[in-house]
Amino acid sequence: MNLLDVNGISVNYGDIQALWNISFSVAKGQLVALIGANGAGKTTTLKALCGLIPTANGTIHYDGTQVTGMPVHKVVDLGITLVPEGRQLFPKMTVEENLLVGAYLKRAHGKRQQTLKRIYEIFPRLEERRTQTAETLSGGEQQMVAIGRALMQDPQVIMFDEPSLGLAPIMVQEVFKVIQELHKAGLTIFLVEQNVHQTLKVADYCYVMENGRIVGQGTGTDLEADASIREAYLGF
Amino acid sequence: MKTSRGAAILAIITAALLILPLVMHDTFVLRVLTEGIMWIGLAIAFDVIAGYTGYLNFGHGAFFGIGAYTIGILMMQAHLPFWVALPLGGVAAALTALIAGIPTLRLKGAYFAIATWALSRAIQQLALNVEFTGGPDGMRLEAFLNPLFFYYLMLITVGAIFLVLWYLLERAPFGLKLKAIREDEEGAKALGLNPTMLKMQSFILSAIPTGILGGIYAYWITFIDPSSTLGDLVSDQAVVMVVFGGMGTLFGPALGAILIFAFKTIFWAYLSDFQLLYLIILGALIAISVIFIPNGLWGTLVKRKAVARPQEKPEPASEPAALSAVAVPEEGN
Amino acid sequence: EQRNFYKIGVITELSGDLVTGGNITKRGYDLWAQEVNAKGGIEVQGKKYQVKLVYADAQSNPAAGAAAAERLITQEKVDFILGPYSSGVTLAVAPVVDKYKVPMITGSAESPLIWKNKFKYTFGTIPPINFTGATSIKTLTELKPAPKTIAIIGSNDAFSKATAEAYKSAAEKAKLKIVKFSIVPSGQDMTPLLSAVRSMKPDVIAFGGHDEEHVKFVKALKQIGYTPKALLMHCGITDKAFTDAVGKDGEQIFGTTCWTGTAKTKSKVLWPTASAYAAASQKAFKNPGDYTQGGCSAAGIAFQTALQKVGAKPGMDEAMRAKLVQALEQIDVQTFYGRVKFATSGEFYHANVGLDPLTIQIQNGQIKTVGPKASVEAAAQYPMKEWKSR
Amino acid sequence: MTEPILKVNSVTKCFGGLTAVDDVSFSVEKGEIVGLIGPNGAGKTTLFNVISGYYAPTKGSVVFQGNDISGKPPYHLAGVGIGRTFQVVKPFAGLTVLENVTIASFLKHPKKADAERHAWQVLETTGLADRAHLSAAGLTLAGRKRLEISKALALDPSFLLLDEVVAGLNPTEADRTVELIMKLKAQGLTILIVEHIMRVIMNISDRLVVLNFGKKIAEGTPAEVSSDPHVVQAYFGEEAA
Amino acid sequence: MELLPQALTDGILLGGIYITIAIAFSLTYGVMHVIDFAVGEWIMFGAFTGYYLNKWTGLDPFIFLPVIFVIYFGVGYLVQPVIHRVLSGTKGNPFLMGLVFTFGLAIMFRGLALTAFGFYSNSIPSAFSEGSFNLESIGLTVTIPTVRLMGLAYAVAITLILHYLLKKTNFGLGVRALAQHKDAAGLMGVNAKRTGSYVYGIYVGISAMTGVLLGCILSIGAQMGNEYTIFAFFVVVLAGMGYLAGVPWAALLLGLVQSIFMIYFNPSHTLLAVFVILYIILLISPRGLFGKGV
Ligand SMILES: Nc1ncnc2c1ncn2[C@@H]1O[C@H](COP(=O)(O)OP(=O)(O)OP(=O)(O)O)[C@@H](O)[C@H]1O
Ligand SMILES: Nc1ncnc2c1ncn2[C@@H]1O[C@H](COP(=O)(O)OP(=O)(O)OP(=O)(O)O)[C@@H](O)[C@H]1O
Ligand SMILES: [Mg+2]
Ligand SMILES: [Mg+2]
Repeated sequence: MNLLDVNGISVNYGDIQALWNISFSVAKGQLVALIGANGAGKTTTLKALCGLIPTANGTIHYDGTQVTGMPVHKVVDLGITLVPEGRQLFPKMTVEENLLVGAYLKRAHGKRQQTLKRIYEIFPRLEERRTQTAETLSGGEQQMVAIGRALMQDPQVIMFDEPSLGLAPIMVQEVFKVIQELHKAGLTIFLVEQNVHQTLKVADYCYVMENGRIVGQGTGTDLEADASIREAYLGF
Repeated sequence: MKTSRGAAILAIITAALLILPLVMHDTFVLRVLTEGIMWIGLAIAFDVIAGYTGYLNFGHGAFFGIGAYTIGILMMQAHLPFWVALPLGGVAAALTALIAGIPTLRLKGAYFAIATWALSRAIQQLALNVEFTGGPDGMRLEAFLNPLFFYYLMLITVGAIFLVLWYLLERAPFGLKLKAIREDEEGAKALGLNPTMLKMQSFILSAIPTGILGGIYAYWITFIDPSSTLGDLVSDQAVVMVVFGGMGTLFGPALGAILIFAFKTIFWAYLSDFQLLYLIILGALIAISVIFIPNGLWGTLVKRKAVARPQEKPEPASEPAALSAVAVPEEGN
Repeated sequence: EQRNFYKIGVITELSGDLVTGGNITKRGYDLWAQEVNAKGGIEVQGKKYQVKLVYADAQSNPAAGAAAAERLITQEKVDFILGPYSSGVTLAVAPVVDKYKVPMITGSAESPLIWKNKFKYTFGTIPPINFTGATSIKTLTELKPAPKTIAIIGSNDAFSKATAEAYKSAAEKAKLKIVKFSIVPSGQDMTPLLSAVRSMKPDVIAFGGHDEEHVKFVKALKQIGYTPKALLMHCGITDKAFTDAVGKDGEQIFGTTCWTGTAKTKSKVLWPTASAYAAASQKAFKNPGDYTQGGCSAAGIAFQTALQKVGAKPGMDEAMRAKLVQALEQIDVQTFYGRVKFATSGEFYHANVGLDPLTIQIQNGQIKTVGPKASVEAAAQYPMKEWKSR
Repeated sequence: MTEPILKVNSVTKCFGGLTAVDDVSFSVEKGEIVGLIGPNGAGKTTLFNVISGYYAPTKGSVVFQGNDISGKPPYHLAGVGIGRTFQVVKPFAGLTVLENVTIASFLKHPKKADAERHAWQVLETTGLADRAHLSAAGLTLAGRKRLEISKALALDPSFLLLDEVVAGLNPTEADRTVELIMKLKAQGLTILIVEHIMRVIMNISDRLVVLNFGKKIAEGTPAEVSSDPHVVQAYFGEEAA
Repeated sequence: MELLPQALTDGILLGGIYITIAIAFSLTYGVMHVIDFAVGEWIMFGAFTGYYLNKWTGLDPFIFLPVIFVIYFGVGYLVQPVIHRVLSGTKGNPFLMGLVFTFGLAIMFRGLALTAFGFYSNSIPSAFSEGSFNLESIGLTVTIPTVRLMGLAYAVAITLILHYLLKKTNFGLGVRALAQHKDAAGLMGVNAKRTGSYVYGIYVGISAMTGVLLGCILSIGAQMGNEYTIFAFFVVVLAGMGYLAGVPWAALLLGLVQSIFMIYFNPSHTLLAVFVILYIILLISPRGLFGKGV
């Protein structure tokens, strides 16, 4: 059964059309990736999915509920969340406060102490820095907070927007490891990445995007075998 | 207005203003024009620090008042002739800017706005409390009520201010450097710009013409007191004119000054029974213009033209990777 | 210009900080014009001419005042001008009317500064505060048991400061001991200062300020629980709005003025008595009017009298206006407001020195004259009742 | 061998109780590209800020071309030939691309016309010339990163600090940036670069300096460093080993 | 020295007034990043509403405080979307636009008030403005006016309630998140529009209640707003803009400076002293007394 069903959505920024009739779906429990060049429209897709920007046409269904046009705070309440590009932390709040905001929603509020503990287990570094304000964290630390904050929402689907951006190799592995663990734990994951190598390795299914359109799809191995994809996205 | 057509229009307006008094002898109209021109000068001088440099000076009126009082004191107590006193008004304003700027220009955004406001209030209180300003009674200057003299003096002064500022801000590197400070002070440092210095220069550059205009005002109106010359009037009007006209340009504030002043004057002269309505309309006008023309009139007009120009296809922005918030269209519409 | 009515410019503060005072002057001028026109106009050489007021807002700003004068004179071609509420605006307007040789009477500005400048074309119906201030101090010193100490506070604006200084010099002359003399920034809460004053236990507290400050002052005194034997304010308290605002706390406060609605004046021009004027004002504005408003109406009467005297018809030329000024310098007329006579030399040049300053006190919500002796309506109530036992 | 162009002598930088850079020393020879790597939060950007004058070192000193420059303000350092980019790109958003670069050109070309001409040259080099008249705010991430480099280059620096100018770019874009960097090296520029993308940093650097928890843990050629067990453990993880 | 206890008391009570003026104002700045020039006008509207309610019903104005809060909460709730629109504009400088927008509002409100309420000053009578406490029984010559004490109590209560709301409730967490990053707050489930409206409503409501209080302690008038706007700004800047916990201290400091200056120095220099002190503090600590402003 598909948890997320996107059907022919388009998005415009003023006069510029950024997405053209995008359709795809994510089944429950899957790790689906979306790859594509800079400016292909990946971030735009994610924003449209969670209601941060309006769609011009098409529909988005989450778990059978029509979420098109729903404001973002309602969408996330349904159990779908985004770890945004550039982390977007609350800069003046401490690490711990940032995490606690994650449990703002009623449904997550009750078990927030437990979740917090779990997150500190996953990222011990955050526990060390729990009273430091987010703006003074290094890039990698910030990424950990962003992921932790999303987990605090107790979501069913997590969407990641380039989580490995600016991370040291060891952290990149770390992040991918976390993503895989979350996947194993039963979460549905929608991953947008530039780090195509790694992504194709972990993804169950993959969409390729170019100039606002989906131009290819398949399993990791399928795509890795595809010569044009290799050339365009794997480089070197 | 880079084109020669713009320059031509400007030249025609200037010429018209220069010969106007020769064909028209209405002293009231001359007075209104004199004041209108003064406001153009005040608005563009304000825009140097506010629009080009990004520091909203809510104490702009203090420079005006300092200029006015300098001329008043020098003429009435030191018995200096007007022409000697006038430049000293500019000097006094420059000194004030220097002393006030050292600490305040370290402040950012709202802090700067409010600190400068506090400073102007402090100067007003000072004028109320010392002897040589006449305290709350104010000060009367020798009446020299020659409308032509003041009209031409104002026209030439503001014309000169305009040219100097235009050269410095639009032609010379200085203006671009200020804009760099406005956009990102920290980043500008890496490019060899000394923000402290540039801000100070721009503050002083904004103060000098304001002080000189204050001096002319004092001699022209013949009476100055703390509440009228050191009050909020000049700052408030300058803000409104500049925002309405369009910040960070010279033509915008000039346009804003002309329109707001004209609106005000027409209301004042011919709809005098509706003064309170005037407040309501002015307030509403400001609020509405902020909503619908956030770039000001000039900014909006010029933008229109730019969009109409075909050769440049604007490239869409992508999200910055920083923590900075990028505005997103309203949810749900 | 040929007209069959007098076109009269009015420059006053209809907006800005001084809007309250400006509107009071407007009432005075309006009431005069209304009354004149109701009587068919001003009769000059057997013909009656209506009057028409043209307003120009001085916006509480001297520059706007000067521009207003220029406009009224050159564009509206007014015959003469009724002047601003505040001294500041008057000081900017006066040189302009001098330049164009158009006479102006202000019904309100009472800072001594104007008259020191000796503007030829500017007159005022309200005596300057340094002329009126002494009377009430004198009245107070005649009370039994005579007060011995006084604290004087003035707000830091031209008029209020002059008031405080007038009280100070009068107190010095009357040998009252001045335990405190302070000028305070306008509009501030004065409680701490009054706490300090309280510790000195002065018999009299005198205060010069504007309407809003009067209210604050009374409330502050009451809040700290100090009742001096006498509390002296100024003319502002004669406006009904003051008693409306402070209610019973206004009781027994003294004030300085030169006119009240019950003043014993007799006149042949327009209103026969002060109370007739007060009644007319009550009818028009639901407010009996205070001495500023009265002064403004009296300004109109002064013009009216001078016009009749020189036979100046509407559309006066410069020579006629010069004659009008001469006539003004000479008039000595009894009005509902009292005697109007402008000084022609000295520090009160062109200010009205025909009036007798009055000491008033608020008794049962009414303004009662309690001094000087010749004008007394009611005995002064003294010492003041404790705030608490009201 | 000549005197190194940059010497970092026992630099320590503390924020309150936190020591972000801890007693780090290394030097950069004229004409080389030195890569500065290390886990997130190791102190790389902080060190850049110290070298470029944004922070004064808590201890230690920075010597550039024989002069002690520690604590000198950034605009002074720009004047002596140090150009830098920012990890979080900072275009002057309200200005055009050309204006952005012209501002930097003023340093060596005080006349506006000269500065503009120079800015055009820089934009040609960095491949932004076709977007010169666009608002800087309208650039894509790749464009902005390139603009960062353009601004630093417009200073005509002898020494360039590049903070993650490749991060976030797709392989094609990344390749073009690497090309650009190599071209600059060929022109004689000395470069200190921070980057996490291994295939970039390993390829272009002559030497690497590795930071961890603010301390220098290794220094050497890419080959040496990548076989250093400390570095592998702290930075690359098992996989790259 | 005999006067010192009274000087301190007066200063603290005055400080209490400043707290009420500034605290909610600081909150809106912190959350919405708007410097509301109309703060004094909200106070003025509240004061007149209290005045008329008292006149019509004859009941003590303190009883109306909740009513006034509710009315003005509603007003603020409705006005906020417009301000939101101005601030989220992508053109121009939103900070400045917000400032100028509310500046326009303030002018308009002043004009409306002069039209509707006239130009006379007035006062709101209250049973509490009658009495005062005396501390002579404990050997201090200190008088505490009841109404001012009520003002201080109100200030403390508002401060505590706001503090509790922001720091201890989930709503407060959402508000703080919204203050720092609007999009991210949305992703956390915070309803930006509604939360913003609540905050602005709370601010307008508190300001209006403050107006009633000021009307009881001091005076009211259509042009009263400006002076309070100035003090609201100064307190908030002194506290560090948007730093709520700093407001009470900054307000008390300002009150004490005024009181001590009036009593021990030349009273006519009081405001000069206030401005100079504000100025000096900003020099030393550009982001307010505690360096924690945003
Ligand atoms: N706020 C905006 N206004 C105008 N255009 C925009 C805006 N945001 C994105 N775009 C444009 O929409 C297109 C898609 O951008 P998007 O950010 O979704 O790409 P992306 O695939 O996430 O790229 P990247 O890998 O650089 O993050 C791009 O051409 C971009 O320039
Ligand atoms: N202004 C500051 N105040 C307090 N701590 C800071 C400040 N700037 C940086 N830090 C801390 O110093 C450490 C080093 O940060 P720095 O930004 O230099 O790391 P980095 O090596 O550049 O990391 P990344 O690769 O993620 O960009 C981090 O732990 C960070 O939290
Ligand atoms: Mg993206
Ligand atoms: Mg870094």
